[in-house]
Amino acid sequence: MTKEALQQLIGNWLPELEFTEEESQFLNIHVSPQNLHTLMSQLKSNPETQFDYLFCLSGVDWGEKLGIVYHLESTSKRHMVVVKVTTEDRDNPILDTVYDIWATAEFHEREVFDFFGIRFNNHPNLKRLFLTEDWVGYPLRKDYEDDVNMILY
Amino acid sequence: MILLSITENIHNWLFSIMPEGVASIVEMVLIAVVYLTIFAVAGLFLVLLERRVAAWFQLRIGPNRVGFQGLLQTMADAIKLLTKELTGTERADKFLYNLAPYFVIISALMALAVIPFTKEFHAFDINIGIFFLIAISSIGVIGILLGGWSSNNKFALIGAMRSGVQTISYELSVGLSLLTMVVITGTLQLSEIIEFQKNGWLIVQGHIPAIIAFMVFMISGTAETNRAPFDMVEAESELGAGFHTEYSGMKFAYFFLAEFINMFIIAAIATTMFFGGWLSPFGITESIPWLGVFWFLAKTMGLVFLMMWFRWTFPRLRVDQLLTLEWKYLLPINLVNMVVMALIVWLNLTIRF
Amino acid sequence: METEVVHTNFKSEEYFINMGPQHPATHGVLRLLLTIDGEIIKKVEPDLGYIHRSIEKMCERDSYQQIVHLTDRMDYLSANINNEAVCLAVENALQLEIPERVKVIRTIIGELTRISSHCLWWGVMGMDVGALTTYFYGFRDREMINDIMEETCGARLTMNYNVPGGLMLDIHPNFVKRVKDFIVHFKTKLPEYDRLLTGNVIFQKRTVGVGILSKEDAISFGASGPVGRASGYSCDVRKHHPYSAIDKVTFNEVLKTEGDTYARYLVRIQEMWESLSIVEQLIDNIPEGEHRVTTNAVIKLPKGEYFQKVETARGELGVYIISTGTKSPYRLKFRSPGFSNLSLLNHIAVGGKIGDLVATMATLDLVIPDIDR
Amino acid sequence: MSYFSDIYKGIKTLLTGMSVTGKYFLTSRKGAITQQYPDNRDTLKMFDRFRGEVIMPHDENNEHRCTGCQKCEIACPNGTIEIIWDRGIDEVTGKKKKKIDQFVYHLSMCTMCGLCIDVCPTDAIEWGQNFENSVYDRSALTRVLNKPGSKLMPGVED
Repeated sequence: MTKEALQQLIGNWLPELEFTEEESQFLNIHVSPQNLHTLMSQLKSNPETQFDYLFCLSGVDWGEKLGIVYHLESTSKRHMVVVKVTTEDRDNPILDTVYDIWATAEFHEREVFDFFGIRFNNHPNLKRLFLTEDWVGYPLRKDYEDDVNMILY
Repeated sequence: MILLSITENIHNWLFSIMPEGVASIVEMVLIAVVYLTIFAVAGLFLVLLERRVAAWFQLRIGPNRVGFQGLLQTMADAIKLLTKELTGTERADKFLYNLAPYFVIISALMALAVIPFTKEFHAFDINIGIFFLIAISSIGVIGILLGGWSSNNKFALIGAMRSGVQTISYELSVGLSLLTMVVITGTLQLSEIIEFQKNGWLIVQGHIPAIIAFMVFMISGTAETNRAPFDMVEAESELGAGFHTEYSGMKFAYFFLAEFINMFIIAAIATTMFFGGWLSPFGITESIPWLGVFWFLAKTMGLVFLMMWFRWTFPRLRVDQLLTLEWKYLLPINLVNMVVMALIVWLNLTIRF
Repeated sequence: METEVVHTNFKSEEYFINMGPQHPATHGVLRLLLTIDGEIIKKVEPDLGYIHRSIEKMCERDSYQQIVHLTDRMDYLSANINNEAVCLAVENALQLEIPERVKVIRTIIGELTRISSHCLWWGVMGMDVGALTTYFYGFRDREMINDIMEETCGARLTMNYNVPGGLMLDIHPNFVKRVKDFIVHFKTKLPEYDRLLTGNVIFQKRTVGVGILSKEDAISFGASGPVGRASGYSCDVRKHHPYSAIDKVTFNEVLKTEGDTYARYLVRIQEMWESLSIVEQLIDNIPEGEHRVTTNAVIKLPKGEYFQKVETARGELGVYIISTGTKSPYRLKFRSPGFSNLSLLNHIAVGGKIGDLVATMATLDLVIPDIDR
Repeated sequence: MSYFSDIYKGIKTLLTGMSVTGKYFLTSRKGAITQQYPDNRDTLKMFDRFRGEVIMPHDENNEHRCTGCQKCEIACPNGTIEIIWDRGIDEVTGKKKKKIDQFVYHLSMCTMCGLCIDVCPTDAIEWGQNFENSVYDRSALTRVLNKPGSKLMPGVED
């Protein structure tokens, strides 16, 4: 399916979706945190999209917002799409898990929690994956400061 | 011959200077000391042999630094192990923990007593020789169980439990395959079994069932000594080091040495039971009896090499497959084989020269 | 009441053991927290981070040339392919025209890297199931590739041979001859691998039917590379999103449907044959030309987001770059194949024995720096 | 019947495996793939591109080619290279010119990525093939690459 057809199709599901294509080779869908899970399960289960392969889940610190970028691919139809979700709450960011849709998200979300501090609702085992339990702060955030291992720009 | 006359002289001299009871006790102690020394050293050289053979299988060179061609390598290792600190776990059962290595090494050395190297070089020729061997060789597992259990380590415990399972199963095959051969010889005494083979080695006399029995014996013997492909007990990729995880220094060396002496014993039993012990092939050196030691050792080393070949070629079985192999394959084959052997003996179908 | 007493007396108890961080079967500093009942595995919980270096954070301060050398240290067994991924992402973003020669050399070296990685995996796989000799045979053949790499790239493991815009140096004059020698040598040795291990009855008993991963689960868990392909999931990036010179050659994507440990093993052995044939097709046809196009000393990617996938020896490596137009990326994420493959370990190892876990883990072919990054 | 064919096949595959190792055992004399490292030091030659350490070649007049442009220092991802420089008077032209005082190379921080050598405009530094880099004291890994009293080769401009 082409990008336009995808945009046409997915745009009908939820009215609030924003589509962008500039600065990226994929179709980007911006979704609000409330509708994230609905959209994702729709993307997976809809027979015309069938995005059954979540090949990348990255947390991004956009400065003011924290967000997650989902890269999805359909193994049968071979089209790709990028879903972006952001939250403005930097102190206590909470998003829905997509673990029940793609099992690989369990580890990826733990990684995001570890480095960005984004919590996931309904995640089965949300705890630090790489860092120790008593680690303070979330290292991949832009405002993270470490006096011992300083990163010089 | 010189050797034999020396033992004769010592025997006479001992009996001339002290009362008979004391003399025989002193003689036994002397023999024990000699045996222990010889086999402690022989065990070390077996370790060296294993390392060199493994290296040759694996396109390596192997230890060649200490002494000529690395001949003193394992001596140096043993001395190093002697000087090492004996560590242990905090809440280990100290008594059993310390006891276990001795159990293993003593049971291994005890079995050596009945092995006939030649007619004269045979420390303890009892009429239930094979029975004694089977009995003694199964004591060693108690040491392994104790060591694994008492060292308060889960990996060691798993290893020990596996060892128990393994030995209990394979004990049966070892015994039955030897019994198959006893059907031909009609005696349990090792020297008589060898005398019996003057008309042809038992593996020739018993032809097909004997070959099957030999194969079963080698498989279960390898399992009995906990060597690959049956090294479930140590299984370094699964359990780290298995039952001897927590042992260090000389205690570890005892376990290590016992493994190699056990390997020697299994090969020696096979030599005695299937390949005519000290008898030379076609009786070519019958007139020189002391060459029997050479023939015995040559045959044994051949079988030891076979076991090393197994070890460096095969992957390891899983613990349940180990039991499947024993109970589904080896045991039924063994039982049928024994009946076949009995029939062959009864119908006089054995091959004799 | 009485039955309950009996029950408590003979209750089988689950207990924990720590496999790793120092354990022969975990191939690095991976710690598995196993819940086992006797020998049966009830739960596997990986504990990661023992060599986490936060490469993604380091990338946020490095220039694009410098990022390439960090990727050597991720999946060190397919270092060249990792380099290639970053370089391709940067080149695509800059819309650089890369000479054909570079593409062909990159593909040859990438496939050689894959063979070398699979050789090491084969040796270690044998060692994990208890056949120690395989290790040396695998390393013998890997050593030849390492020598080729050393002569051309200057290093054996962390080559850093690709740079954005091409290759750091042209190939060594001996390169073609050595690669041809290797092809001849390896064609005689690969059947030996089969005779020594693949056909062995013990090995088959250990692997057939162990650790079964269905196709649906493979996709859901994001399995890629040989792990995914053994489950019948066609996930070869080289087929679906060809890069470099891979579209110039013909090769088969090895697919198996069983999804067990043995299938994963066979896929890798088959892949070595395929890689060998790719190298064979290309080695005589390296076009003449430049080995590098000049780029600015300071590379600034246009503002935007870039994603590049490549097929490493372990599976699909994704490089996701968010650029704001400065000399270093705003955010760089590596989608590493090992990370996703590790996440399915719990799913396929439960119910097996400790020996099964070890065999299964060996065929997942985990490289811990790849997971920890 | 499959019971017996299983046994037969099993034994056959085992013997095939043993024949492979057995063949290598017999040819082991010439087949060792390992190296007797400290013994073969004299014959051991590394490839000419081998990245052992960064060196700065000097010619017979004790002159090097480093102009002190510091491109390598910027290219290095790990801060391995530190160039201490000052302004000197060029002997030929009499103008003030940048000139290195010390080219400090921290081998302990070097990842052998080759970016410094790649970026050097005057080929002042190159790879040395020495791989025996272990020392007893960590400070010995910090080296000054330009020899004492050395100066810039005439005619080298960046």
